[in-house]
Amino acid sequence: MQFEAKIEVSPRDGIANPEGSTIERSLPALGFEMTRNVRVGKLIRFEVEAESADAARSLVEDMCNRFLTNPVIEDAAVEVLET
Amino acid sequence: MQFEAKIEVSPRDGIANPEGSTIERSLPALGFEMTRNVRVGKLIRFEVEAESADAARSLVEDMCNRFLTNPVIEDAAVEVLET
Amino acid sequence: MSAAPEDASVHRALGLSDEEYEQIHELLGRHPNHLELAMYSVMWSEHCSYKSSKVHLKRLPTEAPWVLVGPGENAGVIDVGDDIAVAIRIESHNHPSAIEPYQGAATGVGGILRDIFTMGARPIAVMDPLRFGPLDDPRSRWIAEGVISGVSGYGNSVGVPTVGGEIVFDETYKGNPLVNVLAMGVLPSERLVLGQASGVGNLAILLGAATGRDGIGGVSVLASAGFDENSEGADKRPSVQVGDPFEEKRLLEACLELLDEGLVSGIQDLGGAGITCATSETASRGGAGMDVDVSAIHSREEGMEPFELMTSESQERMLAIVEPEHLEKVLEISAQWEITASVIGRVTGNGQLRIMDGFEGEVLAELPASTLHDDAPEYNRPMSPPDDLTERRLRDASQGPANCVEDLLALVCDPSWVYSQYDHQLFLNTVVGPGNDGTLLRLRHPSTGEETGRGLAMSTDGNHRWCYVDPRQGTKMIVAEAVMNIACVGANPLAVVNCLNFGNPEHPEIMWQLSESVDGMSEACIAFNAPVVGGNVSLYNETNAVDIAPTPVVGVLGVHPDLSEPPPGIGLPPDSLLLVLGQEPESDVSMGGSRWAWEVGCCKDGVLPEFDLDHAVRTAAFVAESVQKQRLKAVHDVGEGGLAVALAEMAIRSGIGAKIKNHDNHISMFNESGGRVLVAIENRELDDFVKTAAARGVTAKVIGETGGSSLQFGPMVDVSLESLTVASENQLPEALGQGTVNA
Amino acid sequence: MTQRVGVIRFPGTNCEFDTIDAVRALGGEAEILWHSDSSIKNVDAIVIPGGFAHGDYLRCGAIARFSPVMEAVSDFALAGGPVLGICNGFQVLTEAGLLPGALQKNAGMKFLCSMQQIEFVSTQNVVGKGSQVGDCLQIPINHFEGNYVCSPEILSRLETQEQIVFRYTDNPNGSIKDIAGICNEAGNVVGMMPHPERATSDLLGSNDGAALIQSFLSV
Ligand SMILES: Nc1ncnc2c1ncn2[C@@H]1O[C@H](COP(=O)(O)OP(=O)(O)O)[C@@H](O)[C@H]1O
Ligand SMILES: [Mg+2]
Repeated sequence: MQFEAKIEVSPRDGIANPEGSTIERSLPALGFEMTRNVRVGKLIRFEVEAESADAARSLVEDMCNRFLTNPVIEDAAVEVLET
Repeated sequence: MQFEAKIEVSPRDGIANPEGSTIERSLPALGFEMTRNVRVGKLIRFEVEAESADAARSLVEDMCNRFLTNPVIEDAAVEVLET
Repeated sequence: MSAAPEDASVHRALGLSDEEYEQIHELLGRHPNHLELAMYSVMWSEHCSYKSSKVHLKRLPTEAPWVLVGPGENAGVIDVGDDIAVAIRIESHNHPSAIEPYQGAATGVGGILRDIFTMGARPIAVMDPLRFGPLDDPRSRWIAEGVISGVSGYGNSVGVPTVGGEIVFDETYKGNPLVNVLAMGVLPSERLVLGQASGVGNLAILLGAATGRDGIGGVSVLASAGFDENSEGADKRPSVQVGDPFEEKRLLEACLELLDEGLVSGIQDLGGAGITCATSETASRGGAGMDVDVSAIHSREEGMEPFELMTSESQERMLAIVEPEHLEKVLEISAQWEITASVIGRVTGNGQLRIMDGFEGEVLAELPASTLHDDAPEYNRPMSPPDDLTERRLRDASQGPANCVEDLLALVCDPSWVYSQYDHQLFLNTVVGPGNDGTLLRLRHPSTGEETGRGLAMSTDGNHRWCYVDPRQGTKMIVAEAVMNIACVGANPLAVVNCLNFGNPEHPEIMWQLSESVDGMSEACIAFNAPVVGGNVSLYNETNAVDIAPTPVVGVLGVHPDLSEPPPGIGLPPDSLLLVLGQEPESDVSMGGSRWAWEVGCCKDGVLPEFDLDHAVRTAAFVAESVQKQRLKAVHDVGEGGLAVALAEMAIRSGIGAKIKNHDNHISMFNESGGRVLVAIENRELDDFVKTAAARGVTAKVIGETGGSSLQFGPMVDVSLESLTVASENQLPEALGQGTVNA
Repeated sequence: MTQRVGVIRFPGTNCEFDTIDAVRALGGEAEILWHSDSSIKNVDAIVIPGGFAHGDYLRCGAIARFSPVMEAVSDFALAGGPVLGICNGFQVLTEAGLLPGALQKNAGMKFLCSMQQIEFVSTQNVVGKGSQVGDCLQIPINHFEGNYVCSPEILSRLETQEQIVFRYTDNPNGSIKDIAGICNEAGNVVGMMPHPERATSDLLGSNDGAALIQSFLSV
């Protein structure tokens, strides 16, 4: 079966997020004053072939842990949808 | 009111996504052969203060178009949740 | 292969005029089909065919005994001795950068690098002359930041150091930035390869990235059309290309390895007009023809039409011409570098370019390969000076509120915010990097790495103010400035490349500017004995029908004959004498075209100061000689902002000030009389130095001495180094890096 | 002193020949080790040089660390062999788990290429021989992701076990505790963001990197 995997990679709590802070710092100058706590992460999507939704999910989680994220600085949220 | 904005930025269809293709090329060597069409985008989250959900949404969309993305090459999906 | 006479809207939409269509009709002896029409339209575009500028470019001097390859190939190549050849080229990526600054600049760097390794050279340096709208315009800031990150992001990653450039902000570039990129590479002289296909039966192999729909029609739509507020937008957007420096790096290594192993007989990069250009150019240069199988092209998307495959400008691709017996080895090296390689063409003997669906399949297009280039139209467009030229020249540019201290503080600007984002040290060659006058690199043998004890120097220079006031003399002065910059690091010039950034060629005054500029460049290049070995023309630089000020940009390459010691640098030494070398400004020197007049005085007209080209030639030679003989303690040429800005830069660098006699009014401080160089020498050297200068026919005048913690002009003008340093360092960081909006 | 140094080349690496030049100029021998080979050919020491292995896509070093050669490098390191990761090489070593922590984007969100002063914090490692704690060196940096981060536990271990090798005297990138380079517990694996190979000639502005490479060649 075909699944669509979507992985949200976010900076871990407590780890500085230079990208987010830089955006946040520049917002007031651009007239966006009402925003706070900007965090920038990554969004990874792909199609995956697996026997079942469970199998797809565990495959994607394995990819996440071994390769797609670095647990020292990142957290991941995995979503797998049948297509 | 306080809202949580979440923006998914993805490369527009038809635009090359070198990062995604490079990841895709390296997956088989790691034993992940069943994946295709890898695309990497950005995930931006922040808190925003606005009068209403509509106001928050239009503020965030404005930020997206003018600042956070370049609509020429990127698509953005905006989500705004009350917190 | 016949096609019905078609309705004129098709060729017009493709940017071909009715006359051009008629010419194609005649060349083929029949009506072209849509694929053929698309191929002519991209190849006959201004960008690919130089149809408006060709007649003028012919007047440039292009020959010297050391020129191995002049204009017309992918890059110019010169012999620098010790069996080393240097390939150099400059190109513009102005229009793409206006729409997507990061990718526009990134793909500009990628494109110019391919021009260099196409010649068999390993690229070892990039330079990026950049011009943007004013810093107080948010969109201009957005463009500037995107472009700078694009150069940094692509150049650093592909692994070629960016060793110099320019950064200029002016109203004239609002909406139409100029993003020029120069690249230089070295190769063993014997390995020079040309982009040609010969040998019937040889294979054309497409290497690198998959072909996508990006950049379809980019040549005619993106590169040759001006912008106005309405058309800038949705319809052009899908044409943006995304650069992949990692693909380019692997492609570069793979191609150099193929050349090292002697496996290719011709090689050509894919740039404007994509596969159409590469296949027809290689074939017609080699006097051959080619069959191209569109179905063999590896593509990124499904269902691409032949015309899309043939005109796509997808980045990071090369075409190699290979004898069949080398095919296997070529595929092996490609695989090692993870480069996709497809055999897409076969060299034929009949001079025809045939596009086919399978080598035995249907013929989709057939035309004489050479007609795409050699028969491209050539226009001698009408030209005339602007109507108000005489009037403009009568205006006095020296008027305005002059406060010498404040003006000086406003005119100093440290560009390190830009170049500190560029790797400028890779390959361990950079003796003098960005932030000085010329860049100076160690010259080492490309295959053995052996040092020659000599150096390669480069500088890029342009000046739209001078060229707006007087395109002919202004261009002479920028060539002189570029040469003076490399003289300051001890080098003598060998060759020039140029990028002619002008407005709409359908405006007669633009063609006049271009023609004048070419003549000025010719005269200066002849005087400096530095032929033009390559260049690029970018026209239609306009926003809402307003043309940019004429902006020819030149890059000069030279050699330092004995690099045992680094040059003295620009920093002022303590307790020394300061001299100005070169032509002395007339007593009533004009401020026309000066930065002071444009940015402080607010008069853009007038005339340029008198300029003595021969004196500049002698001065450059004397400066280079003095640096080589290590007789100077500091040296810096005088350019934009005149004497005062040059001195300020020298003082800021070392933290040592100076006392200047006289020169205490805005005219003598900020005039931009050309061909001058500031030098510091020890007191006891004075007599001998002035004598040598005189013997070389160079005027040398003591103007003051170094020391102290401020810069003083006469008794009245006194600026502390601290305030100068703060003003200079803060200019860019205060404006850039603070967040920008794209609208 | 005829150390044979293996210099790893991934697709996208770009400082491999500079590193070789510097090693040779200081009397060592050097050869390229290709990333897809699984052997390190009996070299005496390994440098993972700077550059953009695999384009730095996903994360710097994330793809490179799966290259076949890295298994051999890991075995070599665990057996006590000298390994130096410079810039991108440092990033690869953290991704491979041979050094703790991670390198993220510079605090200023800009690539930085500039001369930087660094100070020796510990010399109990393969680049410290002949140097003193407190020695200051002028060595260029050239990176976008040089901002070292780690958990508080790891940080205190780095501090108590003298695993911080260098710190910046003027922190350019936001790195925690100004860290410019660290080593493993045994001191045989060092990762540093500054490029010592770029500081091996007065003509190029500094010769301070020579001491580090010399030390590396003599262990
Ligand atoms: N965009 C840029 N990229 C790299 N280096 C730059 C850039 N802009 C300016 N520089 C460097 O800053 C120095 C000063 O630039 P500029 O004032 O244009 O020099 P000059 O007036 O001597 O031609 C030069 O060394 C130049 O190479
Ligand atoms: Mg200069």
